[in-house]
Amino acid sequence: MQLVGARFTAATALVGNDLSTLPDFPAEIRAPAGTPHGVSAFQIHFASRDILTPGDYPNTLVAMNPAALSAHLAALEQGGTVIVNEDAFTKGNLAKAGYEENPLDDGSLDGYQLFRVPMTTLTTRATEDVEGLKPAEAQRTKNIFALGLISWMYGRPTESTITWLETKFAKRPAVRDANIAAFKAGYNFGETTEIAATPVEIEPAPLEPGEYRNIDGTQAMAIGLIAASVRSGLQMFFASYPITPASELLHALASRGRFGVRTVQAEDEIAAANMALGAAFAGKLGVTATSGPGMDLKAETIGLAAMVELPMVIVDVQRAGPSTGMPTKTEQGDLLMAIHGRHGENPIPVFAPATPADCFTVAVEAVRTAVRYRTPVILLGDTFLANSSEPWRIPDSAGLPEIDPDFAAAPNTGDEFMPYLRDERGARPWAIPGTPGLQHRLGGLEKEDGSGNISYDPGNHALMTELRAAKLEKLAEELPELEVDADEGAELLVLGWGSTYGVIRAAARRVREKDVPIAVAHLRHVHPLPANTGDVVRRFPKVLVPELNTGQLLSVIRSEFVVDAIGYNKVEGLPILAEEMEHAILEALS
Amino acid sequence: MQLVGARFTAATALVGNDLSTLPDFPAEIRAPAGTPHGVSAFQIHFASRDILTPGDYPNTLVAMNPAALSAHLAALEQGGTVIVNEDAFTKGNLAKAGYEENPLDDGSLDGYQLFRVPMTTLTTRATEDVEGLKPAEAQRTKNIFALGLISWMYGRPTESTITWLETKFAKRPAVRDANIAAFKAGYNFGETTEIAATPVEIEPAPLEPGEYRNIDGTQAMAIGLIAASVRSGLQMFFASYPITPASELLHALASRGRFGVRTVQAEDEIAAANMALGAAFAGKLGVTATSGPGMDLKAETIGLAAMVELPMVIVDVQRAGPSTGMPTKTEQGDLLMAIHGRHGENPIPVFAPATPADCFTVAVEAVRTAVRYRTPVILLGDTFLANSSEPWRIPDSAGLPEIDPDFAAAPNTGDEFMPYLRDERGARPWAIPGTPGLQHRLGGLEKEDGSGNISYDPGNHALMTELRAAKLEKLAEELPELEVDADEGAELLVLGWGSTYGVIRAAARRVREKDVPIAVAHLRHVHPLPANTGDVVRRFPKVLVPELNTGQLLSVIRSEFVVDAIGYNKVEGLPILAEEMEHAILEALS
Amino acid sequence: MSENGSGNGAGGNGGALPVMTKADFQSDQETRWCPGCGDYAILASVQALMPEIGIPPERTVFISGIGCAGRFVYYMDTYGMHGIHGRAPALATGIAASRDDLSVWVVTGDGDSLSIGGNHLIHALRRNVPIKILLFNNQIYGLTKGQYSPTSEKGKITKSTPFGSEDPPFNPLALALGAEASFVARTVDVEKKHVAETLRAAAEHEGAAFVEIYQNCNVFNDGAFDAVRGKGGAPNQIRLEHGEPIRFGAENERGVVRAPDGSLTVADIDEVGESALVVHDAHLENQSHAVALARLSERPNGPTPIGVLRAIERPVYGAGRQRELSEAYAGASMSDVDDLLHSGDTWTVS
Amino acid sequence: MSENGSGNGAGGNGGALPVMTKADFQSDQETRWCPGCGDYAILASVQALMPEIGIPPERTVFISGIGCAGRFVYYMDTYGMHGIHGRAPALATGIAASRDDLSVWVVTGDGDSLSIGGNHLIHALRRNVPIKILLFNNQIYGLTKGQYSPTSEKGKITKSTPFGSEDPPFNPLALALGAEASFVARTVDVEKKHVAETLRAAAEHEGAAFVEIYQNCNVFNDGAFDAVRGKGGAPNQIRLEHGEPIRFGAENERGVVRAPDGSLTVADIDEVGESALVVHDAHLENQSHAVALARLSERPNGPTPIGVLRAIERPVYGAGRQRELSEAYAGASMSDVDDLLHSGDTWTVS
Ligand SMILES: Cc1ncc(C[n+]2csc(CCOP(=O)(O)OP(=O)(O)O)c2C)c(N)n1
Ligand SMILES: Cc1ncc(C[n+]2csc(CCOP(=O)(O)OP(=O)(O)O)c2C)c(N)n1
Ligand code: SF4
Ligand code: SF4
Ligand SMILES: [Mg+2]
Ligand SMILES: [Mg+2]
Repeated sequence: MQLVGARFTAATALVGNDLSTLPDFPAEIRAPAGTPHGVSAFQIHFASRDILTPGDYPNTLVAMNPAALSAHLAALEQGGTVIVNEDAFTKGNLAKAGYEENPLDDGSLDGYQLFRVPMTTLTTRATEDVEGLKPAEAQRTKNIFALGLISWMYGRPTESTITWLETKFAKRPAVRDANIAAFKAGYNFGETTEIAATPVEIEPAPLEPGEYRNIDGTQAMAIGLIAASVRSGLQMFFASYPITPASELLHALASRGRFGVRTVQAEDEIAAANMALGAAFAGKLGVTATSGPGMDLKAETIGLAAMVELPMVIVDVQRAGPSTGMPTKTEQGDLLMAIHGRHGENPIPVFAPATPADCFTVAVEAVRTAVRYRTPVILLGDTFLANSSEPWRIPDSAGLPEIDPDFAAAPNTGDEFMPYLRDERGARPWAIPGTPGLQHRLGGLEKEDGSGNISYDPGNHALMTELRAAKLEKLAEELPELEVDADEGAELLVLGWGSTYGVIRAAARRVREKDVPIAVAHLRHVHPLPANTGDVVRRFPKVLVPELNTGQLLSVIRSEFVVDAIGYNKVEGLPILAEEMEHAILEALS
Repeated sequence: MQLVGARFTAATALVGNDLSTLPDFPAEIRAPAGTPHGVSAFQIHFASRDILTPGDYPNTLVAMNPAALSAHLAALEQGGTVIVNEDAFTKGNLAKAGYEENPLDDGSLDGYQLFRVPMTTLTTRATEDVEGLKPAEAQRTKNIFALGLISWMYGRPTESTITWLETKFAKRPAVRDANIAAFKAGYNFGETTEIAATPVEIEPAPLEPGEYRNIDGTQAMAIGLIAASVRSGLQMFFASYPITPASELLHALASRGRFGVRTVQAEDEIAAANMALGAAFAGKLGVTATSGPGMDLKAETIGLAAMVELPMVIVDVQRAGPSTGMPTKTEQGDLLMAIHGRHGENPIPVFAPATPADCFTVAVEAVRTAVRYRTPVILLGDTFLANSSEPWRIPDSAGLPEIDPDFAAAPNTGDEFMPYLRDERGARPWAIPGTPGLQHRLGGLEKEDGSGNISYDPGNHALMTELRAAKLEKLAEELPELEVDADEGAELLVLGWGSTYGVIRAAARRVREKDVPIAVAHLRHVHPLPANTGDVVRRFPKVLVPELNTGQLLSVIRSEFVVDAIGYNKVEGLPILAEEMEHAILEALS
Repeated sequence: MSENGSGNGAGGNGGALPVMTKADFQSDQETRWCPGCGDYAILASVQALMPEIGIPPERTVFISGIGCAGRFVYYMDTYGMHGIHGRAPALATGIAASRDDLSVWVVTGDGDSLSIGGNHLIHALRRNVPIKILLFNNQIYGLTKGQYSPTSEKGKITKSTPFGSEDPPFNPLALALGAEASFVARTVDVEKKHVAETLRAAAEHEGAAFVEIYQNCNVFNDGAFDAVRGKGGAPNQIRLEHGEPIRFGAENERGVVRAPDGSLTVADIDEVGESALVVHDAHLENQSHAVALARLSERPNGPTPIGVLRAIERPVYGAGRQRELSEAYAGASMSDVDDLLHSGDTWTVS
Repeated sequence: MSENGSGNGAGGNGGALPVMTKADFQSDQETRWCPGCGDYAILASVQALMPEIGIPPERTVFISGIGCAGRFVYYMDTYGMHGIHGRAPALATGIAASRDDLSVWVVTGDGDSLSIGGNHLIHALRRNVPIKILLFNNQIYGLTKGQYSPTSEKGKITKSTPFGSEDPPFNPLALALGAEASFVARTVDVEKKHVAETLRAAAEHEGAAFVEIYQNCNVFNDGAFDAVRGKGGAPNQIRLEHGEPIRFGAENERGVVRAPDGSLTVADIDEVGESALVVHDAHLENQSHAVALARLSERPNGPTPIGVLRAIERPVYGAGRQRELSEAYAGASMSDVDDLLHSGDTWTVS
């Protein structure tokens, strides 16, 4: 693609052709096509042996000033990462570059992952203690700061770069120290402010005709929730407490006032969940979003939501590790917590989008399910899905499923209102404040079937436990069947869920190119499982479940269907590579 | 037993021989042997068709004044329930009854479940609005108040009793209303103040020689924790937030200053868990206790404890239902939450005592495991175990296992201290503040193997995830093997865990009396499972897993060993009855 | 009704009010508190007050946490939710911030709101969410059978503190003021008239209202408020009236004066003279006066201010904003969604 | 050292102190804050102060929550734990209440301690746990890339509030006072000497010390404290000295006087005269004076008090009790356990 410019020249800021001597830094760093001397921008192009997703080309534009941005943005792939030196976006520079509005603020970069970094200030400060450094030299270290930042984002080791700087500037101690300081400052800035890399989604499938855009998982989920809100007639109330990487969803929705989206930054995750639940009681679309640590905190409230049987959506953007872990890295470690992470018998649906764009579809589904079944629904995304992007054939909103709040308007038993009288799906009436005659009280104590009054009756507790579980059984029947893409005589089924979709598909293609028959299926509904899941897994002698955890879906499949499925598990905070997946498949077959 | 006194006579306060006409109240209510006229106490003796545990005789003494208590306490089974009219324990009455100290305060009732209820005040207040009621009549309703309270405790329906009162006092409206008011007041008092019934443990096994005492699960656990504290040289720091039924453990430990037990009533469960963890860091035996809703809240902190690998014990006294549920009832609904209820891969041991007395043994084991493996350990009790009691052959403290804190005292790598250098069990050094030269920092971010420094290295994360899991694998090997009590040619293994031990054993006896061969095994270590568990379950064509939930251990067994085990599940807030269990076993065999 | 919305449920309350009675607010559930519990008196006062306030049951919402106090919601024939322990203010915020046509009340206990729920309480007050928070302070944990609470006196002997509690209590009013509360008041369960007046003022206040109600738990903490409750306690009740000199006592013979350090103290009027009495001003922007009042008595053992300490106007959380958004939402159509879907750079594959 | 234990780690600190240097408190970890972050200055001051305080590194413990501020613990060569978000005061309570021979410090951010951690903060202060709480207030969420915090000004525009935040901030000192804090102070990151003095006072205080440190986040909230920070800000710093009349300004030409309603205001000395100046008393039992000071400036945009607002003696949580228990424990043997095992009614089966 035209992105790949002329080899970075000695003239350019970023230490020119010595770059080849920069060890352990597989990225080739190039000047954008037609860069003037004294380059003011550079682009990172990772060789495919490198990280994240196989054969993909995360493209990052580092723009040291507005001119550089205007000159090269067009060339950058949609959804790519734009890192700007915020300090350089002054009125003057903007004018020079022909910007009337500041592109960092006017939303024109919405399609990209934008990082505004005051590089001038930071490098100046980082180098101010270096003895005998000339201001000009200090300034020039900006790019090394950027290199440090990128090293963090793409998980490059730092030692070798530092040694390289040491040797390179051996004769000029001041410059050496300044560059090393700038490099570290850039790297640490990434860690300190929890900046995450933005992989771009792997090879897009052959494209069907239609209108396309590039979209990342965060934007897709935000738009999906908005579409569901408008479609349902339920105004959205989104309460959340910031946490990497889920904060991005809060940011994405906070500016959607046009669609009546009410966002609240709560005092903590417990409050956020309760606010969303309160809004649901009030007749709104209550949504909350967080990541692992916040999910722990929401557990008790989600349990209450399941008990009072109100619609609510909880988004968990999974991040790596237990406890604080590795906040900017990806993992699928929260599946079993989503299913079992509340005391008592507390079943609720758990959905997991397969690709960035799929976040749109699954978000709509989650809302629809929450409303139809009067239940909280957990949406399991992850860092990889949230940040990565893919070309998306824009759906026609007319095609969206109907979502009917079906508010209760009148008594349902003579002139009595029974808040726990259920419909054929097992869903109870949703009567909202303001509706005369339907006043009722909900709560976490076990309730009497029908009336919803407090009940300690043993039989009633057994019955209510059953009825709450029955809703999921009903849902399982309603879910789209699990589709299998199986070759003639396939011995092995590769069963995935969530963000491993792309790499499993890529690996399957590679395996098939070797004429090895296999079957692939992907779960977007992980709890309950689609009704035909058992039949599918039993059809194949071998079942391989690849996951970014130590085998969570695997344990569900084994216990549900008593099949001796095996897992392929990677717990490194990084997605699975196509090579790794391919190898695992062939391994499992041998 | 000598408890069973003469039939309650017409002379007695509690509506005398009309009792037989009291429907739906299976308890026979008897005057204690040798009760004077105008009985001032009565005892409840449940027919075995009734509740809780088969063939057992929960005995409850209701003492309306000190005299009654002194007269009849001796006759009451140890660990039984004593309900007293607190108002009547005045200096005067105490003297009359020959008490120098108030028995309600001097600990002489420690062996019993004591409920102090100001019955005089409450009945007076409950009946004060009744028109034309004579004070004497009002007073006499005290016993009906008590009947109401007992009706709550033993889950008797109320309607029929009320109808019965209505008919009985039809001609005396004032007395009727007063009695009904008193009855309801008693019943509601039980519900409002979360008073739980106290079943007595089922048929004790044939007794080996030795010294015995009666003990309930709460006391046994308290003493077990204390024994482990003294044995280990680790002073106990017990932080907890009150919740039914776990509060009792806090109460039991709060008075044990003699053993240096520091109890703190924290502001909430999150704080309690953090205080216990902080104390552990400081070199104490950190313990916290709660029930379901509190477990949800502790999840994030338990996850941190697992990450910083410090010893800590978390007691979960399981209660019935999701959310607030039925706080005074029993269930085993928290098993999967205990195992999976934290985000990310966060494995920690989960132990579950089998009987009230076993709470002692398992508490000691939990502490030992926490210390040996530097890990939080979850102790899963339940309402039934906590409140019920059994005769206990008092163990010799000399027989208790050694518990060695093995504090780090010196650098472990040259003159460096590596806080994450592991021993053969995979346990890391426990260096406590005050130890010169071993200063180090712990935290929830992923740590570098050995040094414990923050690390985002992919390989390191995979390794640490493995090492944390490896500790449990090692533990599994160290655990006592799962014992099977199998008959020749047994087709069915009944595999239980926790408080179902007694009823499974009782049912097994019944089945064997019918010459049906079966096998029984009971898990006291539910995570990890003892190393031989797989061999055991695979030995039998059929495996039946009885649980007070919808099949939680069952799912573990099925997924671990891919065996088509089936469950027997009861979710009524009550223990399984021997009849039910027997029936389920025969069912499974047919 | 101020511009920035009242959030006291009067929204859309135009036209003639339906005639309502106490009965309209009584649910069919049997009240299950202990006989003699202070909660009964409060319930009766609230049920009697509601028709006067004039907001119909269907537009009134009661939210509670866990505790004896929490049972309150079941007895009101309004919309209600018995939430989880300590989270009622957050639950109520979700309702009040998304619906400004409702009157939202929170009923909570001293453990529920000051122990586990402290964070949500202070944030709801800081935000000035339009909810009326009734703190039933019995200085004990009732439902869990009598452990001490953050309002129990230091040294309190309970099941969890057999040797006496080690920690000094909160002063709920002082804490609320420290959390920027715009309305702070106190009343006493059995003082029906005073409870009604105080809650009416709370209902009329725009924004968050915090009302501490001394509530006797006659089973686990009987008599905790005797010094200021009932006949015996009347002389110790310092009844605050905005604009009036602060005086009290059996013959109104005592009053409140300001010390040089800015604090308030009690004095005999004979000694200090009428003119020395501090005149109560509940509308002061600066909190110093209200705090001095809250600190006048740390425990309800002597002269204790009751009534409205502070009631100031400040922007109501969510008001306005929610209306804007609702209008925007009402205007949003699926075709706007299509615009959103097609926003940013798009390209066509044919 | 008072009888009830100091909890400032001096316990067992008898005899000659080892000679310590700043280096003894510097860990080998590279500091990773943004260049120019106010945290660097605070770290330097603390590392310099520690040897003076004289408690060796091994008896010093730093506990933090999550946030940029939370990284502090990694840079101190003491015992330390980087806990989870908002829970540091509870974690520290477990340490301080079980070990009175340690000096326990908490480092927290405005989000960590006032948003998610509010409840633990107010309870630690109420209990008067012997911990020193350093609140690095940068009025923003730094680590999560710049959302507003409970100390950000209303209308703050951030990623999470593109139309401006709706809620007014806490006044951290007022909240701490409302929560019964026995020691309340404020200082400014770059004022090395003042930071040292203030933290030394905190270290010497027995019980919980709460210190708000204005900390510049030059990346997400640069200049938030310019009005009171650095050269330009000096004239607005109202430096409180116990026992001294409160005056400030470039030429000390301004001072603080008390208004009739008990509140404090700023005045020109020329106009009001020396005698009218309020003399600062940090030891007043009653909080009115301290609260009036805390309320003197709601935002750091004008004259703002710094230094120690309040430092009073009250019983230290856990002190004494822990010692008793430790002695009891030291005396307890397995044979006591046997007695316990055999307590209550027992019988023998032979
Ligand atoms: C998460 C959680 N922790 C603890 C409890 C147990 N609990 C219920 S109410 C309560 C405190 C009751 O005291 P208060 O709030 O003062 O209400 P009161 O009963 O005195 O009216 C406690 C500790 C619970 N239900 N949930
Ligand atoms: C339970 C939980 N929720 C949210 C987060 C994400 N998080 C980390 S630090 C932080 C706030 C940081 O702000 P502050 O406390 O002011 O510290 P600063 O970075 O400004 O020093 C948040 C929201 C988390 N780590 N854990
Ligand atoms: S325990 Fe106390 S507060 Fe609860 S209902 Fe009874 S008297 Fe009222
Ligand atoms: S983000 Fe702000 S607070 Fe955090 S390190 Fe950078 S400058 Fe400091
Ligand atoms: Mg209370
Ligand atoms: Mg901050």
